[in-house]
This record gives sequence, C-alpha cells and structure tokens, in this order.
Amino acid sequence: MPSNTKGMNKTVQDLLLLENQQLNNDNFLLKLKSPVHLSGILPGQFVNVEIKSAREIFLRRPFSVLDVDYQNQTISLLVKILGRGSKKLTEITPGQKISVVFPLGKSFTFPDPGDRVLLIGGGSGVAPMLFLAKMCGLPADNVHVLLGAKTINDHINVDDYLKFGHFYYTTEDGSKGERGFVIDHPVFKEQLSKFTRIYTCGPNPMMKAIAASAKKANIICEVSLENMMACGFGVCLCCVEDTNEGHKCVCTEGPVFNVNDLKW
Amino acid sequence: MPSNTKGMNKTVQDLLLLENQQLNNDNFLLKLKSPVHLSGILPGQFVNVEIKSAREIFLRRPFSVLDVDYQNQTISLLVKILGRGSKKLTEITPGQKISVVFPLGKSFTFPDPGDRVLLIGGGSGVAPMLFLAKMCGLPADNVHVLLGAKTINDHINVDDYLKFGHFYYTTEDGSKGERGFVIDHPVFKEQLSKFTRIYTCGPNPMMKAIAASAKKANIICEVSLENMMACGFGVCLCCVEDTNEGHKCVCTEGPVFNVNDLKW
Amino acid sequence: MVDLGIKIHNVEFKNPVLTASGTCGFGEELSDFIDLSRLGGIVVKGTTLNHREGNPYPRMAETPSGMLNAVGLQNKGVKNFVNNIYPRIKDIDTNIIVNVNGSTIDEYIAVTEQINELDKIPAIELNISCPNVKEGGMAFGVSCPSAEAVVKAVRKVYNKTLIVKLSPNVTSIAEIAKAVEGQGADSVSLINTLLGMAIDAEKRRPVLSTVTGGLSGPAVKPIALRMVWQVYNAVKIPVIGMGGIMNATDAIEFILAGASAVQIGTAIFKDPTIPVQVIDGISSYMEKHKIGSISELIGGLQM
Amino acid sequence: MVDLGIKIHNVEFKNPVLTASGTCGFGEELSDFIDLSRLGGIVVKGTTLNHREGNPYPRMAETPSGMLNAVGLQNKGVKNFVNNIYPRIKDIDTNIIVNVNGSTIDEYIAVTEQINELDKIPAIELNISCPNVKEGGMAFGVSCPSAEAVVKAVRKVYNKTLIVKLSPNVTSIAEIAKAVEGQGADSVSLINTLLGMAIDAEKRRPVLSTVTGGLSGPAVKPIALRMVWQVYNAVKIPVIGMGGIMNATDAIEFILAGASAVQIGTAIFKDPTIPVQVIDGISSYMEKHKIGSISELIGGLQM
Ligand SMILES: Cc1cc2nc3c(=O)[nH]c(=O)nc-3n(C[C@H](O)[C@H](O)[C@H](O)COP(=O)(O)OP(=O)(O)OC[C@H]3O[C@@H](n4cnc5c(N)ncnc54)[C@H](O)[C@@H]3O)c2cc1C
Ligand SMILES: Cc1cc2nc3c(=O)[nH]c(=O)nc-3n(C[C@H](O)[C@H](O)[C@H](O)COP(=O)(O)OP(=O)(O)OC[C@H]3O[C@@H](n4cnc5c(N)ncnc54)[C@H](O)[C@@H]3O)c2cc1C
Ligand SMILES: Cc1cc2nc3c(=O)[nH]c(=O)nc-3n(C[C@H](O)[C@H](O)[C@H](O)COP(=O)(O)O)c2cc1C
Ligand SMILES: Cc1cc2nc3c(=O)[nH]c(=O)nc-3n(C[C@H](O)[C@H](O)[C@H](O)COP(=O)(O)O)c2cc1C
Ligand code: FES
Ligand code: FES
Repeated sequence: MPSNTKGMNKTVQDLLLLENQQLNNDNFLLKLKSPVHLSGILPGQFVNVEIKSAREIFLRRPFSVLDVDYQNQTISLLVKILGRGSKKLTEITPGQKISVVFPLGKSFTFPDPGDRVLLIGGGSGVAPMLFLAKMCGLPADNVHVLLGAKTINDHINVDDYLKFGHFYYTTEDGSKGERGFVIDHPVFKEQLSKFTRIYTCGPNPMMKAIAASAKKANIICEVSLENMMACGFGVCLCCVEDTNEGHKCVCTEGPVFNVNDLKW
Repeated sequence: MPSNTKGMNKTVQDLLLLENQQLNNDNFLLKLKSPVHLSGILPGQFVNVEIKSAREIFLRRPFSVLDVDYQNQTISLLVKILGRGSKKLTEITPGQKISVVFPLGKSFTFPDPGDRVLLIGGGSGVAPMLFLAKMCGLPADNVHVLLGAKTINDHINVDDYLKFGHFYYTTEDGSKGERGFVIDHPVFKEQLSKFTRIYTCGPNPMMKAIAASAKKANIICEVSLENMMACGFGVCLCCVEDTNEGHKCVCTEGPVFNVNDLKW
Repeated sequence: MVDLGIKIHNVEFKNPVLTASGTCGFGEELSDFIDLSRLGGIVVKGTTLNHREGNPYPRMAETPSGMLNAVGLQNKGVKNFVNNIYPRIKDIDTNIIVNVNGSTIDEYIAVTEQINELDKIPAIELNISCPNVKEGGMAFGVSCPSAEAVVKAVRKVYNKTLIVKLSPNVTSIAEIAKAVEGQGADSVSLINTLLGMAIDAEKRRPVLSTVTGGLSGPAVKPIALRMVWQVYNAVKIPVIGMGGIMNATDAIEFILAGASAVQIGTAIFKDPTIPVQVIDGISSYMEKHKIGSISELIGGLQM
Repeated sequence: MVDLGIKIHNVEFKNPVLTASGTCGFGEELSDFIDLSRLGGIVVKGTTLNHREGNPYPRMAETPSGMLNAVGLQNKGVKNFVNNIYPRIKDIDTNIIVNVNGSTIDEYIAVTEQINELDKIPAIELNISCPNVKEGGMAFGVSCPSAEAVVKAVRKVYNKTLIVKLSPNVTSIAEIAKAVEGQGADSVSLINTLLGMAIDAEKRRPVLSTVTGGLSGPAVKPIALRMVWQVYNAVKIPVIGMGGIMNATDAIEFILAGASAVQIGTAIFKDPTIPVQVIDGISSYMEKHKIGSISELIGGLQM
C-alpha cells in the first residue's frame, strides 16, 4: 500500500470533545467526534488544533493521529504538555467543540507483506507508532514496537495495542524495561539486522541516532519530523527541512521522510 | 457621611467565583469571595476585572459594585453582556478564580439625615443605585428608586432591595411600569421638587436629561460615569471627562461627579 | 443583492477580497477548503528570477497576536512558474496576480518581462518590501529614490496593472507611496511585514535563523490601518490594504480607511476558509447598513 | 544572592526594572499595590513647560494584545511638578526620572533647567517621540538633524544623566540613536509608542478623538526587541529597553538583546504588581541559570 496523499480532502471542522483522559503526569488522550467521515486518514498524518481559550496563543498546534474509529467518526490524539498551548488543550472539558484542520501530511509508507518492522517511539512520538502498529497489516509477530521514556511514569498504558505486535520498553532510570535509551535496547542493538523496515517518531537526537544505525545496516528507515509550523497545509513555507533535494515542507511533503532523503 | 476615598487600600486579588446567576437575557449576577476584608467599599465604587480566557481581550473590564457582604467577604457584580469581554465573564463557572483590582473610584456623597433622595438607574447602571439604596442610611420612605429599561425582560428582579425604598419602573414599550423613558415617569416629571438629592447611573443621554432637570430645579445631582478605562487607578489618563476644572480622571476623581462640575 | 465589485486601474474584481502573497501558495493549496473562484483575487507567492531555497530553518516564531516569519522568498524561480504552475492555475476564475521580487533592478525587470507574456495574469504586485532577504527586497522600499528607480524601470517593460507593495518600516509611508505613484504605479498595496525579532530566553538565542523576521497578524492591524489611511490621503491611485485582517469587520475597517481592496494573509494559517467568510461578512454588513455598492464604503470614514 | 544592580552613566539602580513614563503617574498611584522602594526607578509622567489638558476623550482603544492611547501629554506643567509633586515623591528610595517634553527647543530647555535644580532627580528622559501632540513631540525624533538639535540644546543646560527616548516610527532607529549619542546623550531609551489607528466599523468613525494614537503592549514587543538589538549594536551608551514587557521572561529577552535596564509600561494597567513580579522573576532566572550579576546578561544573546 503506497503512502497516502489524497485520502480525503483537507477540511476545517469543529470536532466535539468526547473524552479527555489523563494517562500520566503530562500525557492526555483526547477523543474527538467528527461531523464528517474520516476515511483515508492513515498513520503518520496529523491534525492542526485551534486553542481558543488561551490568551496569546495565536497559531494552531499540530498533533499526530493516535487512532481513528472510522465507523464512529472519532479521532484520538495523544497530547503531551510541553508549553502553554498543549496545557490549555488538556484542560478543555468533554462536550466542548474544538476547531481542527485535517487530515494533514503524508502517512508512513506501508510495509510489504513479509516485512519485519521495528517501530520506535519516544515521548509523544509514541502516538503515530501505535497507530501504525495497528494499521500496518502485518502479523503481530512481524511488528516490533520499542518505546522509550525517561522513567516509568512517562510511559503510557498501551494495552489496547499489545495485540498488534511485540512491545519493548526502555527508561533512562531503568524503572521500566531496559535502562537507557532506545538505541541501547537489545532489540535495536543486537537484532537490528532482522528487520526490513524501521519507523520512528520522537525527539530529533533519538531519531538521528536510529537513522545512523539504519543507514549503516542498510535498512529502510522512515522518520516523522515535528518542525515548527504556522499553517500545516503548505502555504507558509515555515516548516521546511533541509533535504537532498533542498528545502521540503514537513507539513505537506512530510512529516514522514525516508532518512536517505534527509541531510542527517 | 462624606464621600469615601480612603476606605481600604487598592489591591489586586484573585477572587473565587461563588455564583454566576443569569437574571434575564443579558444580565448576570456574579458573586465573588475575597481573601481580604472588604470594609469601606461603598456605593459608586467599582472593580476592574481580568478576563483571562478570552483571546484578544487585553485590558480589564470595570464593573460597579452591586453589593458587598462585609462579614462573609463577598462582593456582587451585575454584568450586562455588551461585547466580548462581558460575554466571556458571564461564562466563567463557579469555583474558578478571577483576578480583580479593587476598590476603585470615589463613592457617591452620602445624603444627610432628612434628605429625600431619588435614585435613577438605567441598564447596568441599576447596580450602584441598588447598593446606594441599601447603604444610604435613610428610612425607606425617603428613598425612591426609579429604574428604566427597554422592555420588561431587561428589568432584573430587585426583590431583595424593595425594603430599602419605593420602587418605580419604566419600559419603552410599556411592558412594565410606565411606558417611556425614566424622565417621562410621574415621579420624575411631576414630583421632582420633593427631592433634595438625585443620584443616577445609566446611559449618558439619560443622565444628561436628568442632569438638566435637576439643575433647573436646583437639586443636588450626582451621576456615575462609565468612560472607557485602561488602568482604573489613575495612571493612564485615558478615562478623562471634561469638567469645569479641566480634564478629570473618571477612575479616581469619579466615577461619581456632581453635575455642576461637568460641562453638560 | 449588494454589489461587491471593484476596479483597480483596469482590472475588475468580483469582490475586494484577495489572498496575500506568501500566505496562499499558488492558490491550489486552498482548493480543498474553499472554492477559489469566490475570491476577488489570488496574489501568488513571491517570485524571483532564479530558484531560491530561502532562509534556513527555523523560520517562524509565534508572538502575541501575531507571528514572525523569515521564509526569505523560497521559490523555484519565474521559469518554473511560467512553465509548471501557470498552466495549472490560469483557468481559476479569479484574478491571479504575481508578486515580483528581485535583488537588483535587472532581476525585477527580467521577472516582470516573463510574467508580462502570460495572458491570464492581469497585474503584478511589485514587492519592494520583503524584510527577509539580504539583497534588494526591503532596501528598495525604504527610500524614495530607490523605490522610484525600481518602479520606473519596471513600468517601462510592463503595461498591465502595476501594483507596488510598500514597506511599513519607514518614517513616512505616504512619501514612498507618492514617489511610486509619480513613477506610474497603478496602485499601491500595504503593509508588508514589520521587522521584528524573537528571543528564546532559556536558550539565550534568537528564535529565527536570520535573527530578525517579518511581523504579521492582528498585532500589526492598528499600524496597518493608520498607514492605509495616510496613504489613501496622499495618493490618487487605489490602495490595497492588509495587515492582521481576521474577519469581515477588520476588512471593513481597512475599506473605511481608504482601501479599495484588502488582502488576507496570516489569517489563512489559522483558518483557510477566512477569505470566504470575509466576503460573506462584508455582504451581510452592507445589507444590514443598506449599502448598495462597496465603492460607497471606500474611504468612508466620518471624521 | 544575585546582583541585580546596574549603572546607567553615573546613576546606580538597585535593579534594572523601571516603570515607564505615562503609565505610572508620579509613582504615588502605585503605592497601594507595591513597595515603590523595590523599583529600580520611576519615570514620571511626561512634563511640559505649561499646563496641558491633553487631547479630548476618547483617548483609548483596545487592540489585539495591545492598546492605542492619545492622551497627549496631559500634565499640570513643570512648575506644578517642582512645587507640588516633587516634595511628595522625592524621598521615595528609588531613582525618580522626569520625562521632559516640549513643542519647541526652548520649551525643552526651560523644563530641563527647572528639573536640573532638583537634587533628587538624577536623570531626565528627553521625550522626542510622543506621537500624540500636534507640535514637537515625535517630529523631533524622526529625523537626525532635529533630534540632534534638541539634544544638543538640552545637553548644554543639563549635566546630570541625559536619557533620550526614541521613536520607533522611523526607517532607521539606529541612525537616530547614533545621532543623539553624538550630541552627548548618556543613554537612549526605546521604544515609545508606534503610530496606529482604530476604527469603529459600526459607527464608521475613528475610535480616538485624534484619529491616530500610540500603540503599546505585547503586540509591539517583537518590534521593540528588534530595535533594542539594532541600537545596542550601533551605540556605546547604555540602552534602556521597553515595549510590551509583561513578565520576567520578556524583560530578560530585552536584556539579552542589549538593554541595560527595562521599563514596564502598559503591563501596569493590567496589574500594577507586575514591575515587582518582574524583579523577582529576573532573580529566579539568574539563580536557575547560575548568573551572578545581571551585567553578564546584558547583550548576552548567543548568535
Ligand atoms: C507533525 C507534528 C506532529 C506532532 N504530534 C504530536 C503528538 O502527537 N503529541 C504531542 O504531544 N505533540 C505533538 N507534536 C508537538 C506539538 O505540536 C507541540 O508540543 C505543541 O505545538 C507545543 O505547543 P505549546 O503551546 O504547548 O508549546 P509552546 O508554549 O508554544 O512552546 C513550548 C516549546 O515547544 C516548541 N514548539 C511550539 N510549537 C511547536 C510546533 N508547532 N512544533 C514543534 N515544536 C513546537 C517551542 O519551540 C517551545 O520550545 C507534533 C508536532 C508536529 C509538527
Ligand atoms: C466605572 C464603570 C462602572 C461600570 N459598571 C458596570 C456594571 O456594573 N455592569 C455592567 O454591566 N457594566 C458596567 N460598566 C460597563 C462595562 O465596563 C462595559 O460594559 C464592559 O467593559 C464592556 O466590555 P466588553 O468586552 O463586553 O465590550 P467590548 O467588546 O470591549 O466593547 C463593546 C462596546 O462597549 C464599549 N466599552 C468597552 N469597554 C468599555 C469600558 N471600559 N467602559 C465603557 N464602555 C466600554 C465599547 O466602546 C464598545 O462599543 C461600567 C463601566 C465603568 C467605566
Ligand atoms: C509566511 C509569510 C510569507 C510571506 N511572503 C511574502 C512574499 O513572498 N511576498 C510579499 O510581498 N509578502 C509576503 N508576506 C507578507 C504578506 O503578504 C502580508 O503583507 C503581511 O503578512 C501582512 O498581512 P497579514 O497580517 O494579513 O498577514 C508574507 C507573510 C508571511 C506571514
Ligand atoms: C497611556 C500611555 C501614556 C504614555 N505617556 C507617555 C509619556 O508621557 N511620555 C513618554 O515618553 N512615553 C509615554 N508613553 C509611552 C510608554 O512610556 C512606553 O514607551 C510605551 O508604552 C511602550 O511600552 P509598553 O508597551 O510597556 O507600554 C505612554 C504610554 C501609554 C500607554
Ligand atoms: S507549516 Fe506552513 S508550509 Fe508547512
Ligand atoms: S483609567 Fe487610567 S487614569 Fe482612569
């Protein structure tokens, strides 16, 4: 299945907040009901959310799609509190409407049957990894998901996704899974060559380290970038990443890039 | 009792919203709990309220004091929805804190024993009139309160204040009390000379008409002005009213003025 | 039905609402969201003679009620526009206007000459006010002699409608407007962005790769309105106003101040349907106030 | 304990936070809210030779993240300041600075001479940038020759610390800064307000009695920061920065951009305790970042 660029038209809609669930200290799960169908929204794509109630928050804030219930027309986001906007967003109560622009960006390239994939998520980068694990169409044995965090409390509960793959964890303090960074985990350090594709989303230093290993091992590797955005749909040219073909818009030509195209 | 200028120090406090009660279409009663005592706050004085949750509302909004419960340290405001700020304010839910600067401005000059006073309120100008009726210290028979509005639904319930004076109403459509403006009411038109003092707060055209009659009848008349304010405590010089002694700050030298001092 | 039509020089616009250069791509990017043919016009992304990569990332900083950008005229050059983009957009039923840029007068001329060949481009907007490029750009727009020189040169090679886009980073924008009018500009548009800066106090670094950038959005609206009003009172050619327009009320304020048309910029980033909302809102306002033709509102400020 | 003390020319400030002229009255008005002796300094309301009533009401319009004012230097004249106000405020334990205004150079001189007599006023801030008066004011501050003329004249009669307050409504504020430095200014402060305008679309009228007014508040912060940085890089005398400072982070941004001290203006209208909050916030920031002396931060932007 090729990367999706034209699933549904981009649209601005008021979505109804159905649930706002605190997952741990600073991660929240927001479930939103859409008045329009969501078919064709795929892992790696994102939405751009207006944060109305906050003074001096002028632009929207982009968030990856964590999950979609196509039938009930709901979309879930994983929001990590980083600054003022994400904080305000987590304070909105169910029953209120939130203006959202979606779907934005290109999805990950789907694996071929027979691929063995390693999905690596750090921080809020966990969101697109979980959605990809669920949607990639491979048997669970071929899907390996490695999640990294600072400490056990920064890991969110991923029970709903365990059936889609094998899960591994790292924490910097060893409080859950292996101690260290994701690249220190045996599944990455020792078994990398078993994988035919790597997908990753998280802090840039993490993704860069992963990309370096993937290149060396000659494994296809796609990363999802989180450059600062003003518009999210390709008109402002603010979100560019320097690639081998020059500046590319992360919001329309990404956020997913093959690491071979990046100047990393 | 002289007009109060130095009852308590001005202060910025976070007040707890205890009640937010819709009185009619566009009038709300907000009851706020103060962490500091409120002694010395008197009718005619006002507070300056921050409206945090609203994008593009930069300055505070001034509201007259409708009532104070000195013992329980609560302060009541009557908020009429006029624009974005007042609207947002009426949407705040009890339990939230609101930053308020108070007490601001000078109070009305209190009547002397034996005075017969006419209090005339229009629109949200009803608030300081009710507080004054309650606080002025005269027997109810000497306190006459005339309230004007467009239609019956714009009048608020004033049951709690009926014991402090005699109440009269006008509406432009005759749906409550006399049809017409306050100056068309018999108590004003025919019995004005029975009063020794007039106090009024409301739209400028109303107050100007009242002031003209009061001057003619040689009755002391104080009006409370609602000029646009930036600071509310005398530093910006934005709120000035042209008086016989030049520009005066409505926020510190008013909002109460004797009409003889104004260039009306 | 109210009449929203206006005319700038000899170009007719079905309504006075255009999308601003650099904030609407080539129009196409908005087609998922709105019916482009409803727009009065589309001013496409700034075009230069040669391909430009623009400035390094980061190029954006959010500010109170606004944003700074330091895009630096990233574009694939005028040849690419003529060969690849123009064919795709030329049949959109609206006025497509090209925003023309150069580091030298010769570059402005070269770009203009190539755009001049395109039948369906009725006007150019000469950008002498870009604050985000090292050479040319705003430098041309901040003094009368240099503004005159570039307008004079371009006027010689262009006989369709010539709109000159002015910089707000000047002591007297009215004087610059008069200067370019004197050299044959058919209209002026204003304001481009104000030069600003953002600092990250934690990192103790400028936020933008270029240190300074261009400020836009509602924060600049009071300044933009003042400048439109000053320029309207200084020149006879029509004025196109912009700077922080977020809704129909804002647009009407600009029209009352003297703008014959308005452009919507940064607002598009917040909500790409705003340009159409503004058109509808102006209609409603005119109906409510019983104004038959938009021309009655232009400069209609009562003093 | 961190060291917040700074020196501008030969005046010592216990910390770099002053209240801005026109936004803090004569200081007294804030005494209910804050301990005035905590402030680095108080720049009192603009003072002219004669009593001025200022402009007619309305003088204020709220704008996105800011406000316009058109007060027009209402004050009771320098005599009143000397006789009635100075005795009341002179013993406040902070630096009281008088903001000096005039419609002519002679008026500037006359006001300065009277202030010069006051022992407890260590400095004046020469306002050549008020956008709200018909004569003088900003006119002096928007060209180098006129700025030079007034500074030269005042310098002759004043030998305490002379701060010149610059207008942002110019093409190059760095040039004006260099010009006044050349005439002996000991410091420059910036920015005064940006000329703006507000329109009431329903009434189709300007909101302000004077049509245009001065824009201040967070909306202007990016412009102010940029100008402070440009001026810091252009002159050797200390720069006092202001424009939209609402909290300690904003203040630190100005200091990193090159300001030796900052002034808090419009923020006071929102909350008169902000100046003290800013002082405390700067201390905390310095503790957190292990910065012993504020002077290490001045111009400390890493490029
Ligand atoms: C394509 C994409 C997908 C994303 N997916 C998720 C997600 O699924 N879950 C999640 O929690 N977060 C996600 N993010 C990051 C999220 O957008 C930022 O955390 C959020 O915008 C921060 O807003 P704020 O107002 O809280 O922070 P601010 O107070 O504005 O800033 C705090 C810090 O965050 C940085 N920041 C601000 N805006 C952005 C931005 N637009 N992009 C990146 N960094 C920014 C600033 O530089 C600053 O250092 C994604 C970002 C992108 C671009
Ligand atoms: C001393 C004083 C006491 C007041 N007491 C009360 C009261 O008890 N109850 C009550 O409901 N209202 C009172 N007001 C009026 C109240 O302040 C305004 O209704 C409110 O500020 C409007 O804010 P907004 O954001 O809703 O309106 P906006 O959206 O800002 O504006 C809507 C309209 O209101 C006008 N307006 C805006 N701000 C002010 C202002 N500060 N003063 C006057 N007009 C303004 C504008 O010109 C505009 O036409 C008082 C005003 C003053 C000065
Ligand atoms: C991201 C961005 C890119 C821009 N690029 C251009 C450009 O290429 N050419 C130009 O003339 N103006 C450009 N501008 C300026 C806008 O066209 C407009 O003049 C300015 O943003 C003010 O309007 P606004 O506040 O509605 O955005 C750009 C503005 C932004 C925000
Ligand atoms: C209501 C008001 C009155 C002002 N009066 C003066 C003045 O008398 N003299 C002066 O030099 N600046 C005056 N200013 C400008 C401020 O001192 C300051 O330069 C400007 O407001 C920018 O800072 P801010 O955004 O922190 O307010 C005034 C500003 C306001 C808002
Ligand atoms: S965020 Fe605007 S082009 Fe990508
Ligand atoms: S509102 Fe500022 S002086 Fe009255």
